[in-house]
Parts: sequence; C-alpha cells; structure tokens
Amino acid sequence: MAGEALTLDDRSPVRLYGEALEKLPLDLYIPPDALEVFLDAFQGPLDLLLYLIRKANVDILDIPMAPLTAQYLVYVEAMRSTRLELAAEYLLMAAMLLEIKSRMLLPKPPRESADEGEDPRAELVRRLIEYEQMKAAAIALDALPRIQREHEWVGVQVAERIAEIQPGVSAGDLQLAWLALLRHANVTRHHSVTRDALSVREFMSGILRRLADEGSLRFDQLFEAGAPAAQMVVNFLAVLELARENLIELLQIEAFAPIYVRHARTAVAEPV
Amino acid sequence: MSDTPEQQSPNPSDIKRILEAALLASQDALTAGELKRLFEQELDAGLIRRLLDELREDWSGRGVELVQVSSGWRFRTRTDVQPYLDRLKNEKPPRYSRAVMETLAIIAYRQPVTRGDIEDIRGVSVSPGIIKALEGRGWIDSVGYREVPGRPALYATTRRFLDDLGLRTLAELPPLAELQKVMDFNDAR
Amino acid sequence: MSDTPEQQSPNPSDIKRILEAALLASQDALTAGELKRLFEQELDAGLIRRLLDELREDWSGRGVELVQVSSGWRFRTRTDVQPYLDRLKNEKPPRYSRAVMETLAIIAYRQPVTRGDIEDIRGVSVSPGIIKALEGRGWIDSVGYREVPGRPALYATTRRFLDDLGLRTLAELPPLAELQKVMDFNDAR
Repeated sequence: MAGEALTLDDRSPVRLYGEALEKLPLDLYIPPDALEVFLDAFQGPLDLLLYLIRKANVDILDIPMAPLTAQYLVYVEAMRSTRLELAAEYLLMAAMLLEIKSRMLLPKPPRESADEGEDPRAELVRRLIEYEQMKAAAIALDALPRIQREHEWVGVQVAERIAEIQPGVSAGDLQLAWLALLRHANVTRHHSVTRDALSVREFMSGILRRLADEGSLRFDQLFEAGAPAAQMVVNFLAVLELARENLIELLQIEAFAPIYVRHARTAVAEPV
Repeated sequence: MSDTPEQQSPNPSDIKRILEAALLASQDALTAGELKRLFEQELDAGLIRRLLDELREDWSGRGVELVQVSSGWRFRTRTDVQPYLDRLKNEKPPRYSRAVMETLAIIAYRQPVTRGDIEDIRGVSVSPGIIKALEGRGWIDSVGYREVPGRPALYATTRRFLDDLGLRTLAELPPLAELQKVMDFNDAR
Repeated sequence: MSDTPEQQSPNPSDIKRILEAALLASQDALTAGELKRLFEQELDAGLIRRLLDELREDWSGRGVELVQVSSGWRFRTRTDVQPYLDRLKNEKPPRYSRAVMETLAIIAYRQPVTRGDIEDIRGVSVSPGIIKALEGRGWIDSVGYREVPGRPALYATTRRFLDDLGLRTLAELPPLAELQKVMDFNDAR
C-alpha cells in the first residue's frame, strides 16, 4: 500500500505507484487540480466512492471493481500526502476494495454454497446505498423550513403583574394555624368556638361594618326582612354579643320608641 | 440594486403585516429605528407611526395589546387574561409565615378582635406588617374600635376572604371542635 | 363556589380570545391539556379544537401563523417575513456542515443509534463536536445505553427537533428515498 508518494507535475499530473494515471478509462478520470477541492468536499470513503461511481456513470449494483479501485487509490494517495490524519478510514476502504477485487478474480468454485455464492461486492453495495439514502435524507432535512432560519417563534410579553403572586391559603391552612396556636398556648378553654358561634361572629363583624358606613341604624334595620328564622336568631345574638362586649350601644329615647344601634365610638363622640 | 421580492416597494398593508409579525416575534420592545430597519427602503417615520396606531386599534379588545413603552413598541398580554395564564404556571405560590397564618386564624375565628386580643392568644406581639399584609390582601379590615384606652381597631374578615377561600359563610370554616380532636389525635402519637 | 369573574362560564369568543393570548404569550408550545387548563371550567376538548382551527383560519394571510407541532400548538412567523426579521438580527442562524446534517439524518431515521452505528453508516468517525452541536441545539439527546462492551450511549431526536422543523411526529419526516430512487437520484446528477 505504501508505495511511492503521489507526485503532481506538468508532464504526468497524477502518478500512482510510479505509474502515470492517464491510462485510466476516460470516464473515471478527474483532473488533478480538482483534487484538493474535492478532498474537503468528501465526507469519507463511501462519499468518495459514490462520487466516483456517479462520475463513471456505472450501475451501483454492478460496479466495475478494477477501475474504481484504481481511481479510488489516486485520491487516497493524494490525501496521504496532504492530510495523513484523515487517511485511516480511506486506507481501510482501499484494503476492502482490493480484497473485493481479488475475490472477483478468483475462479468460482464448482459447487456454490450459500455463502460463497454471494457477490463479493454485496456488502459494499449495501453500505453505499444506505449512505446514499442518508445523504439524500440529510439534504431533505436541511431543506425543511426551520426555526430561526425560516421562522421565528412568537412570544409576546406577559403583562407585568399588578401584584406579585399572593400566597395561597385554604380553610385547611387556617385550621392548621389554629392547631399550632393550640399547641403553644392553651387557648381551647377560653376560645372554644362552635359552628354557631362562628356565625354569630360573622354577623358581629357585619353589623360593625354597616355601622361604620352608616353611623347608626334602627334596630330593625339590622334584620333583613324575610330572612330565615335561624339567621334572625343568629343576628340577634350578634347584636347582644356586641353590646355585651361594649362594641355597640343600644339607644332608646323613651319606652316603645325605636331602638337605635350605634358604634360605641359614636356614642362616646356624640353627647346624647 | 438587487431584485428580491422584499425590495420592491411594499404597500402599507404589507408593511403593517410585517410590523405586526416583527413585534409579535420580538423578545424585546422594538424602537422606531428598529422598525424602520426591517425594511430595505427608507420608509417615512410618519407612515410607520400611523400603521402602529392602526395596529393598536386592530388589537383593541383582544387578549394581547400593542403598547408603547419607554424602550419602544411591544405586544403584551392584557391584565384580564392573567388569571388564565396563571393556571399554567407550575411555580408554587409563596406561603405565609406562621405568624400571619395564626393572626388570620384568630381574626377569622374570633372576629371582631383587636391587635391586643391577637397578642393575648398568640402570647407574642403582632407586628403592624402582619396586619398590613392581610389588609393589603383585602382579607381583613377594620370594622370599628373598642372603647377602651387607646381605642384599638377591631378587625374582621371580609367578603373577599370568603370568596378567595371558596367559602360562603364563616360557618363553613373547619369547626374548632373537630380541630380539638385532630389535636388530641396528634398529641396521642 | 366563589364568583370571581373568570369562573363564570366563558362564551366561545371569550375562550378564543384567551386561547389566542395564551398561545401568543407562551414561551413554548401548549398542549391540548394545557389549553384546557387555562380555564376553571371543564371545557369540551372538541370545542377547543374547533376554536384552534378557527384561530388558524383567522390568522391565514397574516405574517404569523398558528401551527401544530410535536409538543402542541404555537404561533410562529411565516417564512416570507423572515428576510425582514433577519435585518434586525445581529447573528446569523447556524449553518450546519454536511457532517452534522448527515449525523442528524441518521439519528432521525435510524434512532436510537450509537455513535458506532452512525460511523458504520457514514464510513468515518464522528467527532464529539458533532454530537455536542446537536445536543447543544436541543435536537438530540441520549436515551439510554446499548448493553455491549463500553455501554455506548443511544441517541434519539427530541421533541424540540420536531418542533423546530415544524413537524408533529417522526412520520412527517421527508420519506427516505427507496433503493431505485436512490439510483435514479444518482443518475440524475
């Protein structure tokens, strides 16, 4: 394999193993000045072989091994002279081509077994076709419209939040918080609150809120006409509780006159 | 000089279409200068401005709006679609501190209460920041004052608190009697 | 239970407006499931699908199009506006060498494959740089190891690869040339 290095000169542009290469069939001949350009263009030995086969216009299923091998070796020698590090795979292929060529020269055994009957080129052809297929696929893939080349994704800004994300709280969280309170302060005895009492407390807040808005209300205005009896009772309890806690003041100018309800504050601020 | 299609003088509707696509695709606001730079031809700044105003008009009522900010023009979502977009977010919302949760629990279960009441139950002082956070959230408000020296504000939970927790009334809060059982159970372990 | 505005049943035109805003604002494609998740109510998948088709129709002729890719629905600019957008770009999109594209094609059509498989098909060694470039782009990743000595990594293409090429599934890849066509292709050159 390691014969005389390929030389490029005017008289005999390409020499292989000391032999001028113009003896090669014309359809396999490639001008030597094109060599360097092609060296960069080939992806590997299969690529080079496909190029040579295409150039020679021969059937990939019936490759003429002798001229193809010779032509291939021209390129390999050119590569060895310039970029040795690339040559390994090319040399391996050269060895394979020479082996196939020699096997084809052997006389066929009289009785062919299944193995021996296979064309020595079959494996090479299979690889060449598969690679050719992938080469075509690569070109087709590259031709697909691609993001950042033919398209851009759309992504408009999401409006600034008016407020940052607020912590989420569930009723269960409140329960847990109360549970924590119970753990570190024994508040149960003083603050056991039943379902009903909570309703009372809700009405207490509601009454205070209304009084804050409206100043004072007639007692009957605190009660929504037609509300369920249970609600009336709870509301009444709320009024009593508010009075008991000195949060509101109940005023009646004289017996049977309308009762007025005021915020305790109002009662203090306004002399009656 | 060359004759690629985009170098023929584009008409206003083409220009508008390109302005819209560029603004939708851009990660940042685009300045008037950048918008001019989209086009090979020197376009009149007044024309671009007019088309931007048209675009803004075209997009009114949509979930995305064209806005002019200090750094230029950009599309952004309207705030009213925010609640929908938030549902896609995986990020967990922050959590309130124990102090905030306990304060809220006391106000919810014991309302109306003063800060002093909360401090009595929690056994520690309540920072004004906690009350402010809950007021800021719209979950509590001051419904009056207790007529004792200093006239402390009385806090209660709001309608919004119930809404945000998915409750109709305070009575739907987990009853404390059950809580007691939970606590007993925990203590037993 | 509660009655915040978004919890009232939205009508189809509101839904469409929100779908559009979410798709325009999303950094990634949104799946049908995510689009459903925008809404508090359980919406019919058929309705959402119909509105997406309507949206796609609404946007036809604009500089931006709604497409269905592997990971869901997403808006992207149309090919014909790209020359304009390119004028604002500081850097050109990467052009991949034949070596990279052939490696990508082998991974796409033959996945999962090891580096050795790729080298067998291409007939040359595959530099780690090629694999890194494709991984860096998010187009391939390692999906496991072949249980042979050395346990080489098995590579496959990602959803992002399909998304970036505007494909929904690998089945939408350009069909591989058949053997006879390969030969015709060769002959034609």
